This record gives sequence, structure tokens and C-alpha cells, in this order.
Amino acid sequence: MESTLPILILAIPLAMFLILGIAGCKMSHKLAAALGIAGMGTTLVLSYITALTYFFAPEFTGADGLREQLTVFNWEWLAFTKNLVISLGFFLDPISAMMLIVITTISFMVHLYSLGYMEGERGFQRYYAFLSLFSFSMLGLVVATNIFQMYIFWELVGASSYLLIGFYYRLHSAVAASKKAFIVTRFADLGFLIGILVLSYYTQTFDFVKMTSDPSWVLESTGGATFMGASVLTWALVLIFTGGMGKSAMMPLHIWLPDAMEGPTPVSALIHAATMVVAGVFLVARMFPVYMLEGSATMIIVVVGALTAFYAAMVACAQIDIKRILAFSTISQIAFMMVALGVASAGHGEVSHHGLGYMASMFHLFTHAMFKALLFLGAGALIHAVHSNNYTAMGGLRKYMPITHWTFLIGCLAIAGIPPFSGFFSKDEILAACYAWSPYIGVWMSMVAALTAFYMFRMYYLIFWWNEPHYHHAPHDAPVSMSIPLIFLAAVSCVAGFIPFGHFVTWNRMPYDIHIELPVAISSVVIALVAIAIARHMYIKENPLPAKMKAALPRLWDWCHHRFYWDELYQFITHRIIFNGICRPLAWFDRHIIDGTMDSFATVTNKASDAIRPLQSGQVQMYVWYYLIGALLLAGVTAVCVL
Amino acid sequence: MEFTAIYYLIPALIMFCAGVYGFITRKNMIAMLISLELMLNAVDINFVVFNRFLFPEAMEGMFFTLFAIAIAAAETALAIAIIINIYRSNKSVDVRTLNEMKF
Amino acid sequence: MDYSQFLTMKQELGLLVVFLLVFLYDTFMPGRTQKALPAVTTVLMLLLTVAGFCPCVLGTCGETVAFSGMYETSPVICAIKNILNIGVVIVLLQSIQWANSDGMRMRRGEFYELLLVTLFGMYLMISSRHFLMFIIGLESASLPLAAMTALNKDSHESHEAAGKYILTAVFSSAIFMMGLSFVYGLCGSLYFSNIYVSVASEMNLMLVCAVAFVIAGIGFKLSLVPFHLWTADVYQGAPTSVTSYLSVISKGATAFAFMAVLAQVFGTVYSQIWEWMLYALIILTITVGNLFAIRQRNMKRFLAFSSVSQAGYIMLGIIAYNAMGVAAMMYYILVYIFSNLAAFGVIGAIENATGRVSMDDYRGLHKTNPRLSFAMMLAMFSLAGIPPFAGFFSKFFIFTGALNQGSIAIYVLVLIALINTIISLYYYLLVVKAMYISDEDCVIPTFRSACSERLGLWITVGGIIFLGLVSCIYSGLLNMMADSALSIFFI
Amino acid sequence: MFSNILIYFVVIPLVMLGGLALCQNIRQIRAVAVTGSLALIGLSAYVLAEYLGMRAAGNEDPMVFVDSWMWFAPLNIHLAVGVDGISIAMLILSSIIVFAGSFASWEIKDPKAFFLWLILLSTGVFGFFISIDLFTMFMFYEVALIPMYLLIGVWGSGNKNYSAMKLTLMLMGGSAFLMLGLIGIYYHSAPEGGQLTWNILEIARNGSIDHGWQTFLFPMTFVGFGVLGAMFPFHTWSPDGHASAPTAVSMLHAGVLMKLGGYGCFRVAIYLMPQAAHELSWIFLILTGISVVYGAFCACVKTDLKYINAYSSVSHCGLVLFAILMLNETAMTGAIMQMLSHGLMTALFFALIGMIYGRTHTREITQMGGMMQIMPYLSVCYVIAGMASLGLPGLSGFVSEMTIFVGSFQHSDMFHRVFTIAACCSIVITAVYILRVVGKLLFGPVYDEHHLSLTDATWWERLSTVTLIISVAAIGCFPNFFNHLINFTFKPAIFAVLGLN
Repeated sequence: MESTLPILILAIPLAMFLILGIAGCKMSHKLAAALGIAGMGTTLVLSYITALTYFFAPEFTGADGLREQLTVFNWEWLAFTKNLVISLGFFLDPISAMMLIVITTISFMVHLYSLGYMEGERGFQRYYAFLSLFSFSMLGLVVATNIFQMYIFWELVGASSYLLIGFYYRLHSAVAASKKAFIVTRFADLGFLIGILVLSYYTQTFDFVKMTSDPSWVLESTGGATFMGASVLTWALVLIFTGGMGKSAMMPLHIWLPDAMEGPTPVSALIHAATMVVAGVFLVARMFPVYMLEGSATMIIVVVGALTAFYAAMVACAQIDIKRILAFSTISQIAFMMVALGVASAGHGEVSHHGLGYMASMFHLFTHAMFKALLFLGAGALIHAVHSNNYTAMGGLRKYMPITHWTFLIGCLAIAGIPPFSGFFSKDEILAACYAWSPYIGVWMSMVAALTAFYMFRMYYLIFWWNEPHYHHAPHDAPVSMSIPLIFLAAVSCVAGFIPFGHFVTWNRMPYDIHIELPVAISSVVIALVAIAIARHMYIKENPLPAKMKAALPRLWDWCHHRFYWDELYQFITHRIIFNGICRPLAWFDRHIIDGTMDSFATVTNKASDAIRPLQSGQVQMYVWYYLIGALLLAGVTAVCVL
Repeated sequence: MEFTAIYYLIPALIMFCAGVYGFITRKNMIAMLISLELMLNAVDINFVVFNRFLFPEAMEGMFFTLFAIAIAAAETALAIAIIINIYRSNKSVDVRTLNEMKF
Repeated sequence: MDYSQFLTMKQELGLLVVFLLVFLYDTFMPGRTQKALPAVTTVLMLLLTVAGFCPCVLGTCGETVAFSGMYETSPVICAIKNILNIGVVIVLLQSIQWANSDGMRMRRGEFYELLLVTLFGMYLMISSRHFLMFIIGLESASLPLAAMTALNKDSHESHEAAGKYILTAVFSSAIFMMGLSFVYGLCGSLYFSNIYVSVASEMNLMLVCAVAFVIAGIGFKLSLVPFHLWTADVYQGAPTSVTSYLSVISKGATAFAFMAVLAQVFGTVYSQIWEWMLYALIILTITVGNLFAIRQRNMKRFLAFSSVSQAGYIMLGIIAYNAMGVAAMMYYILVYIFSNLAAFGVIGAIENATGRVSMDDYRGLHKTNPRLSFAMMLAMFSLAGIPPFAGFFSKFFIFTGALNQGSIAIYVLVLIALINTIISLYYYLLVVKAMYISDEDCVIPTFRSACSERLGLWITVGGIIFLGLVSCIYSGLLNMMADSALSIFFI
Repeated sequence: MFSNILIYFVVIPLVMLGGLALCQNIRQIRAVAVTGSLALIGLSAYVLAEYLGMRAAGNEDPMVFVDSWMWFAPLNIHLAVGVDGISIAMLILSSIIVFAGSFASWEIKDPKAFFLWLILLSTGVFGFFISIDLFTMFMFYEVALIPMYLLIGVWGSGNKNYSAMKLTLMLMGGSAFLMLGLIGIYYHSAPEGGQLTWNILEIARNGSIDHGWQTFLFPMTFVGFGVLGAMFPFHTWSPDGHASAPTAVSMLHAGVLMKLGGYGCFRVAIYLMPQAAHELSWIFLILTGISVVYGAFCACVKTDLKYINAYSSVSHCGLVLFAILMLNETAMTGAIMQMLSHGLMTALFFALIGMIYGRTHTREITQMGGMMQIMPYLSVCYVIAGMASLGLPGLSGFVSEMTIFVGSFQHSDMFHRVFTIAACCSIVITAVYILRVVGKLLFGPVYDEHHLSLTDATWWERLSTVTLIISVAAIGCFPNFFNHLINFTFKPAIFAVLGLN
């Protein structure tokens, strides 16, 4: 493939970032936005061309339907050793092509949406600069040819996420949230880095193609080495997964994501719903053939994913802030994807289902990106209208904001898994894969799906129905620039499910026909409908039922509302243990013991100087006395030693 | 009874030690000077005795003694002069008054 | 007796001529011309120094022995005498202003005459190859200094210093002579060469005592700890010019003589006896000198202790007991002369102008007298061994020379010495700090120091800067040492 | 003598010293400083180009531009110069920082004396990097150390007397060990007999120093240089010293002078005594590993900007020594890159801290806040510096740290790899303290109303910071260039001896 387009896909956002970052403050808002949107638009077009060419041009598909993996270009960037080389390249395979579409689409929508949402904000140009930076980093991440390139862009998305979360830097909460996000993901990245180190130590390569095309070779190259009872490959994969846990907000590293909602809402839509947070899923998918080798690593993925999915769904039921609800829903949905990846591996279930989970996961990633972005942007419109994040300040908004209402509803239906909306198809595949792997996990995930439907509709009803509070100004729909993305994404959410996804994206790059597994599909739809009905019953208009339930299970409510006190736990660990327990004592130790020792050399010298002061008493006879003693000692000691 | 070198050397040593003792204990500077003279004379005796008893073929010890006596005289003269100076300013020849500069 | 032997003592004779001329000038010239005496002396001394560098006039081309081996001269000995001459010229230059002050009117001549006599004594000490000659040199280098110390008649401190000095000096020379008598008793001769031959077979308590007493006697003049206790008091009490003379010239000459005695007399018992004595003395000297120097506020006293510790470093050149070490020692002495005289030059200039000698008085000096403080700073850096100043090179070479010996013990010794350089750096920096960093309300006002003082400072500062960078000095000394007859004594 | 290009690295500063001595007013002083530092940048660029040309032409010598002039003949001391990729990298670093430092001290009081000392310091630095003779190397090393005393003592702030004295004495303490080590090396430089030499290349060529002596001399030299490299537990001069030093001095000191330590550790301790390095590396690995993590932890609780940065330097410089001790090509390359990177970014940090301090007159982060609103330019630069420090890709910190980690992890010994992982942890802690500062200092509401009237950066401050930022970004974006530049040095000699790599 021609490398011009791929280069431009990365270069344009970077250029936009540099232009807007350096010269932005001299520009008008309009010019900056126009530049940003134009840049992103171009990237969008180029990405679509690239991705669609990849998917549909016959030369990239073999005779047996096998899609090729293309390394469009691969420039040596930093050669550690002869084998270990970081290259910056452009790798095209089904998932990266799909991600190109997802990222550019959502990013473009957000660029457009922000025009209205961020209008008149201070630092408007900066905002667009950061968005461009993020788009660049995210695109670089998905097209990485080697694991270290991925790590590089992994860090860059982290940094741009940091900058965007902290966009309202005057607010303490935003600053704290951005810091938290960065540090938590940084901690996870440490695992990622060590994982890379371990893996590369044994395989002597960073290259994805080399690792994934013949995974058994990876296994051989470790030579069966073990560390603390587990094989080094398990260690490496689990550590790499840790990185994914951080970015994708898996328990216990999820705590940053809800706080990240302090950023502007479009940013939440882009980064914290659609693209960056699925990087972890993408990472595991990228390394999937290697993960398939290691049952224990995938087992960990499944367990973490399943627990996180359930946990996040529980918590989402008891939140007040609509963005938080969406954030927890995101966590839960990403956990779905993780679980799907975990259950896709060999060793369990029927052979025909191998790789189903992989496809399902990617499918869900795709659809989720669309409808979750839609929901976030919708929430943004709501917040824009009522100037509050809490549903308590909302209610009955369906009359005032029809476009928002309908698009939001579509989003909710999609996530709840109601056909024919896109979420149904992808979630169904995931559940099918889960059931195939193990019925227990299938049931568990179905339960989570039910909870999903419940909390989404709880939110929906509380916002758009329930009781109408007194509005100072009648809320109204958002301006056109904000509505267009909503409508577009809603439309996508309606139809995306019918894409024959299995033809494009599968783990072995061979086409795969999706067929709805009726028992799973029907049961999950029924469950979802029941959950929606319950939600409707409880929240369609003001009634004492929610309060009663809350009173009936106060403990549960408290725990859910306080997110099972994870933040407090972290607060305790970081502040009490690390900060007060390690840093402070260390600093004290440094000042008083280490430095004290150094100072004590001086003190001791001074003391010694004081102590020998009487030697110089000023009395001649004492001088002579010391003289004599000195001479005699000199003679005496030498005589004893020598003779 | 034959007088060997040791019979002269031991008194000389005693003289020397007495000089040292006197120098360290006497507070009067003149007395200290006398003690010093004792020490120097002990040295002279040593030289002479060594020369006379052990190496009688040359006169090095004798000559050294002569020069040493001269040097001792010079030293004493100078010391007396300085002590007088000190007496002028301190009105005392007590060595303990020489303690202005210390530490 | 062949009187032409006297001609081998060219430098001594030259010095004698200078002395006589100065004496005659002082005695017979009318009162109004007396003020020129310091300048005349300086010029005469300068001529002598220059002549010393011209082999055709004074210098000896080879190694000559006179008076049946009591006196010896060689290029190395000429070199050390020349080094001393240079130092004396600078001292004289710096003393002109002081010697011409009112208080000194009556005693001007005495100062110069006594000074020249002591220098003569030092010459003898360096050249002697017989203990009689040596003791004559030692005493004539030491006794007039007591008189010079007492020169400041109005100052009580001056008397006290002189008293302490004369008493301890005589005591020390008594001990020294006691040691000599032991040596004589053992070897039957006072010729260095004879003792050298027979001393190794006489290993007994008496010999150990003898060596210890000789070391103590000479160590007294070098102010090695614990024989150093007079140093600080005398330096403080004596007039500044005398102190500077005492601290560099006397010390330099004695150090060389000490080396000669240890090598040429006791060379055969190096590793048995005096190597270990010197280890102990060096460690004590450097450490104790440094520890005392830390707390001094009086600049002269401060430099006294600094010179005590410097003496320890000088000893490092001897303990190595090789040509490289001795050459480094001579080089060290040369550099030390320049560095210390720069410091004393500044102290003297300030004392002459304002009468203040405390370190606290120096606070903020760089604002009012930037050049003086710059010279002082260079002197301190050089003494502390900071490159690119000469002190660094001399320290480095003396350590290199010492380590040439190669045993682990010497490495440990040098390490101790090196650690002590940190302490010394501390107190040298205290002076720099006082001048450059501390602020003070009653700063010494700006004054213009005398022409002669400035000239002296320029010379010393030039020396501090160039002595190290110009490599031929050390190289020349080392080559000379390697070629000399002395080198046969070394391992 | 003057036909060798390298000697001009010393000549130019000396000419500058002369020029400064003649200057009458501040404009002339600035002109001299800027012209001189530009000349130095030009010179280092020229040397770099020449060097690359020579390498491209197939020159395989360990050093180029080698020249040597006899100085003290009896001791075989030469003024010997020569450079390889590492020295050139260091020369470029130094000239850039001297340039930036000149601008950062644009309005210093008593500029003449200040620049005199500063240039004297840089003379020492440049001389050190071009020397391949142990004696001249050591001489220039000490020349670079002593001006610090006055620069901090006179132009510093806070508890400057104490800090200046402490810094000087501790560094000189290090050089005391060093001197012993160097002389020891000299005396064992010709194991098979023949002329003793101070020349590094010759010593390396003469074959290995006697093994027993190596085990004695290696710790001496390594600790000697390690003190300047802020190795635990000899790092305590660094926080106090930096906190009291004026801006340009902090820049030069943290940026260049601390690199002398790492450079010396490699060039002397490791290069000449590889066997001992191999055997004793574990002791120093523990110490430097502690430095890395410990410095970072300490930085987390400090509230004075300079203290934070000083401890961060302890951590980063610890990483340099850590990587050098890994004794493999990649890690050592990383170490040198870390030196470059840390030099530039810490200089940037100190420049910014100085500029902020110059305006607010406080360095306590608890006394400041919301600087982003008041001085956006400086704040953005601070964020960039912070990002470089915590290892954001695209800036220099990332490439150097990654090279170190990857290289260190290639070590075949489990102990080394576990320690590498421990050192990796520092990247998280670094993020913690950097973001803590950024959050408190730059973001949030304005803490002190009086700060609202403060102005943003002046043009010279901008020039100073932009130079550094561009350099940081250049390394971060094109690491392979520097990698190759440095890498070449590690190819031939040293590893062959060990049979490593």
C-alpha cells in the first residue's frame, strides 16, 4: 500500500497540535476550531479511504479469504540492540483498520460537537490542540507495528488524557482528577513496561508480527523459564495486561475513570468512553495469539473482567452524577469486552467458538464506541442545558430537548441490548461466547447485562421523565453543531449491528459468519426488557419506591454509592502508607540520618578541635612537657616495635 | 676500681634528667635557664666521655663540646636578654605570666 | 689547609658580602639615608639571588666537597638555596613598609642583619655534611630568630613570643644534641657519611632514641606535632615580616636539611626506624594542625596552624624516600613560599595600614580592597591545593611522589592526608568567605598599600599562577634530583 | 598545539575570561557571554559534524582528534586531548547549557564577577570532557568545582553559607578519593613494564591493571566521581547546594557538573578497570538503585521547588550510574543519553524555577498556585519540563530511561534484572512528584493575590527556555542519532575484556 496516506493520517493531527499549541494563543477561536475540524476531517477521510481500501480491495485478501497484515512503513526510531529496535510504523490489519474508523469518526464528531459545547471557553485553542494531540496519539497506538511503539503512544494518550481532564485547571477537582488519572495509569504502565521487558528479554523482539504470527515460537523462546512458580510468559502477559487494566479501568485500577469526568464532556466521550479506554482491550486483542497460549493469563483476564463488569454495574445503579453513571457503565462494558477476549482463548468450550469472543469483543468495542459516545454527547447536551451533572437537577426533559431525548433513548436501548440496535448484536455474541466457555460465566454476564439495562433506564427515566424541577431558564436543545453528531451517532447505533462484522475482523483474519444464537439472544433480550420494565416502574414518575428500596437495603446503597469505598482505600494507601509511611520517613531519614551523618563529620571535627584545645595551653612548660613525651613515645613505641 | 665510661655517663644522664625536671617544674625563668644549662652540660659530658673512652683516636667529641659550650653561652645570653625584656613589661620572671597567647 | 676550599662556598660568601655591606651601611651611613636601608638590602639580596642562578658567577657546576667533607655543595643544594633566596627577596620586599615605620626606626638595621645571619645559618645547615657544622647552622638559624621575634619592643605579645621561643628552642637543641651524643657514642664519628655506613649495625635502643631525638630536634624547627607548640604563639606575637620569614624560609630550609639528615645519616635504617616514626608524625601533624586551624580568628595564628599542617605535607616528600618525592618536596617548598608570602603580604599590608589582623576584620574586604582580597583568595586556593594554582600541582606531585613508594601503608597515609585536605579547604575557604561573602558594617576602608607591598604581592600572585602551569620548574628539579649524588641514598 | 580543534574548547572560555576582565558595562559583559557561548555551540557542532564525517569514512579509532603535548616530562604528564561520541555529546550539552545559562542570568547583580566565575567553571567542564589524560582531567575537574563555592556563596540565596561550604567540601571529599585512585592507576598503568602513563587510551591499550589493585582503585575512583554524580549516600550536598545556588549555577551544576561524575565513572573507573567493575558492581548497584528510588520518594514530600528538583536529580543521576554499572552496551548508551537528557531538562527546570522565584520571591509550592493564569509561558515550559522528567515520549526523558531499562534488563543475571525492575518503579514515583508540583504550583486558583501583578517571561528568558526545550525535544524525537553517536564508543574495547555482550 502507498505510504503517503498513512503518513498523513498521523502527520495531520500532529501538525495541528503543533500549530494550535504554539500559535494558538494568537488565533481567534473560530480559526482555531476551523483548523482543528478541517484537520480532523481530512484525517477522517484519509482513514476511511485507508481502512476501506484495506477491507475491500481484493489485493489484501488472499484466495482463502485470509486478510493480509500490512506493514505500510516501519522506520527505525531507536535501536537498543541489533534485535530490539523501536520502530515507528504503520501496521494495518483488521483491528487497526477498524480502530482507525472508530477513532476518526468519534474524534471528528467530538471536534464538531465541541464547537458548540466549548464555545467561548478560555483556552479554546488549547482544547483543540489537545484534541489533535490525542487523536494523533491514539491513531499511533492502534497502528503500532511493535509493542514499544504501542507503549510510546500509550504514554502519549495518557498524557493527552491528563491534559484534557485537567482542562479546567482552575478547579481543584479537575486538577486532582487529572493527576489521579495519570498516576493510576502510570502505575499500570509500569506493569506494562516490565511485561515488555520480560517478554523482549526472552523473545528478543518487540515486533507484533513476529510474536503473533508464530506464537508457539514465543513459548519456546522462554525456554520454560519460571519465576516464583509461574512461567515467565505468564508473568509477562499478566504484566502487560496490567497495563491494559490501567488504561481500560479494570478493577482495581478503575478509580481514575469516574473522576476523569471532571474534563469537558466531549473529552469524556472521546477519550473516556470510545477510544482511549478501550486501548487495554485493543492491547490484549493485538497480543491475542500469544495470550491464547497461556491459560492462566486468560483466566485472570476473565476473572478480572467479570468482577469489574459486575462491580461497575452495581455502582452505576447508585450514582447521582449522570456522567459518573456513564463512566461506570463504560467500565462495565469494557469489562464485557475483556471477558470476551478472555473466553476466546483455546482450552475451554467448543472448538467452533474459538475466536468468537475475539470477534465479539471487537464488535462490541465498535458498537460501544458509537453508542457510548452518543450517550456522553447527549449527557453533554443535557449538562449544557441545565448546568448540572446531577440527575436531581433534571427531570421531564423530554419535552424541552426532543433531539437529545430521542438520541439518548437510542443509546440506552443500544446499550441495554434491545434489537435491532447495535448493542444487541455485539453483546449477544459476547454472551454466546461466555456460555460456550463456561455457563457460570455466561449467567454472570447475563446478570450484568440485566443490571446494565436497569441502570441505563433508571438514568433515562430520571432525566427525561420523573419529576420536573423548577428550571430557571427553560432548557432547550443544543445548537446544530452539537445536534449533528448526536443524530449521526444515533443513526450509526441503529444500523451498526447489521454490519457483517465477522467478515472483517476475526482473530485469525479468516471470515467468520455471525449467527445469532437464539437461546442466548432471546433470554438476554427478555432479561433486558424485564430490567427496563422495573426501571420504568420505579422511575417513570416520582414515587416513594426508590426511597423505600434504599431504606430497605441501606448498606448496599451506601456501598454502591460510595463505589465500594475503593477510593477511600486508595486514599488510605497512598496518603497514609506511601506518603506518610514511606516518603515522609524517608525524607526525614535523608535529612537527619544521611545528611546528619555528613554533617556529623563536620561536627566531630569541630568537637575534636575543641577537645584538643588544652594542648595549646599557652604554658611553655607544658609545651616542653608534650615535646618530651612526644620524643620519648616516638622512641619508645618504635623501640618496642622494632627491637 | 676502674672508671669506665658508664661511671661518667650515668651522672650525665642524671644531670640531664634533673635539667629536664627543673625546666618543667621551676616557675622562675632564670631557674629554668639554669636547668637548661644543666641539660646542655650533660650533653657536653656525654661527648667528652664518648670521645675519651670509646673513640680516643680523633677529637671530634671534644671539638663538638667546645662549640656546644659556645652555643650554650650564646643561648643563655640571648635568653637572659629576652627575660629582662619580659621582666620590664611584666614586672615578673614567673613563666606562668607568659600565657597571653594560647589555644 | 687549602684556603681555596672557601671558594666552593660561593653562595655563603656572597651572602656574607651582602651581610657586611648591609652592616656597614647601617653603621656608617648618616641618619637621613637610613630610610633607604630596606631597599638597599632588598636590592643586594636580589643581586645575590640573580647571581645564584648564573652558574658562572656563584653557582657550582658539580658536586664539591670542602673541609674534609664537612661541607658539600651540589646543583640540588644550590637550587634550594636559590629557592630560599627568592623567598627572602619577597620577604624583604614586603617588609620595607614595616621597616620604615616609626616604631622600627632604631632597630631597622638589626632586623636585616639578624635576618641575613639566620639565612647564613640555614645555608650551612643545608650544606653541612658533619653534625658540628649542622648544629652551628641550626643554632645560628634559630637563635637570632628569637631576637627578631622580640623586635617589636612595645608589644607584650612580642616579648612573650620571644620568651617562649627561646626557652623551647634551647630545650629542643639540648634534646637534639643529646641525640647527637648518642649517635656519636654509637658510631664514633659525626660525619654523615661515616654514620651512614656504621649505623645499620648498631640497632639498639640507643639508636632508636638517637633518631627520635634528632627527629624531635629538627621537627621542632619544622613544627611537626607534637614539637610544634611554640609555633602558633611565636607566629602570632612576632612582627608580621618576621612571621612570614619564619613560616616559609626557616621551614623550607629545615625541611631540606631534615631530608638530608634522614637520607644521608639514617638512610640505612629507613624502613627499620624512621619510616614509621614519620608516618605517625605526619598523620599527627596534618591532623592536629588542621584541627587547630579551624578555630583560629587571628590571621597570623591561623596561618601558623596552617603552616603546621603544611609541614606535614612537606614531610610526605621525605617519607617516600625517593628522588621524585624529594623533588616534589623542593617544589612544594617553592610553591609554599609563594603562596604563604602572598597571604602574609596581604596580612602585612592590612596590618600596616589599619593594624587589624583578625579574620573578622576581613569581612566584606572585597568591596573596599578588591585586589588585596583577590590576592588573598589566590593564596588561600593555592594553599588549599585548588587548580589551576600552583598549590594544586605541588600537592599532586608530593602525593605522586609519596605513592611512588608503593606500599599499602603509604596509600593509607596519603588517603588520610587527602581527607585532611578537606578540613584545610574548609578553613581556607573561611577566609574567602569572610572577604567575599560575609557582610559587615565596619569594613576595612579602602586604602592604597605601599608600592613595595604591591610589588611583592604581584610577584607572589604571579608565582601562584605560573609556578604550576610552567612545567619546567618541577621537571627541572626532578631531573636535577635524579642526577644528583643524593639519589644514591634513595631506594 | 593550536592546530587541534579541541583545544579551542578551553581557549575560547579563556579568551572570554580575558574579555570579561576588560568589560566596562553590562552590555559588554552580555555581549562577551553570548558571543562566547555561541562560539562554543558552533565549535561543538563543527566537531560533531567532523566526527560523524570521520566515522562515516570508516574511521574506527576509539577516539578522534587525539593529540598530546608533553607537560611534565618526568611524570609523563601530557595535555592530551581526544574525543569520542560520548565526549562530543557532553560538549554539546555543556555548550547549550552555558548558552542558556548566560541568558538565564541576564540581570544578575555584579555581573562581571559572576560571569568570570561561571566561565571559569565552564572552562573546567570543557577541559574535563576533552581530556584523555588523567592528570589534566582531574585538574579540570577541580577547576570546575571550586567556582561553585563563590557562585553559591555570593550570588546564592537562603542558607547559602552552609550550602556552599557543604557542597564544596563534599565534592572535594570525593575528589580526595579520586586523586588517590588516579595516582594509583598511574602507578599500575604499565603492568608489563615500560613507561607509566596517565593517558587513558594508553592505559587501556597496555592491558589490564593488576587485579588486586583494581579492586582497591575501582571503589576509590567510582566513589570519587560518584559523589559528584549524587550517589547515595553521598548525595546530600545536592539538595542544599541547588536550593541555595543562583539560577544559572543550578543549571550548570545540575546540567553539566553532575555529568562529570557519571562521565568520569565510565571513562575512568569502568573503562580502565572493567574486571573490578564487573565484580564490585553489585555493591554500587545497590547504592545507585537506592538513589533512584529513594531520591524520587524524598522528592514527593518536599515543598521547596529546588529541593524537589534536586532530589529528582538524585534519582535521575542515580539512574545514570546504575546503567553504567550494568556493563552492557545498551544500558551504557542509555546512561549517556540520560546524562544528556537530564542535563537539559534539569537545566530547564532550574531556569524556570529561578525565573519564578525571581518574580514571586518564594519557592514554597504551598505559597503559590495558579501560576498558569499569571505567567502562562513559564508555566507551559514548566509542564513540558515536567513531562520530560517523567518520561513522556517525544521528549528526552523517555528515550534515555527506556534505553536504560531495556539495556539493563538484557543483563543475564537475575539480580541485575530484579534491580532493574526496582529502578523502573521510579517512573511512577517521578510522575507523582512532578504532577504534585505541577498541580499545586501551576494549576488551581491563584493562591496569592499579589502574584496577579506579575509579568510573564522576558525575551531573554524565552530564548533561554526555548533553546533547552528544543534540545530536549530533539533528543526525544530523534534518539537514534544520539544513540548511534554514543553507541559507537561502547563497541570496541571494554566488553571484549569482560567477555560480556
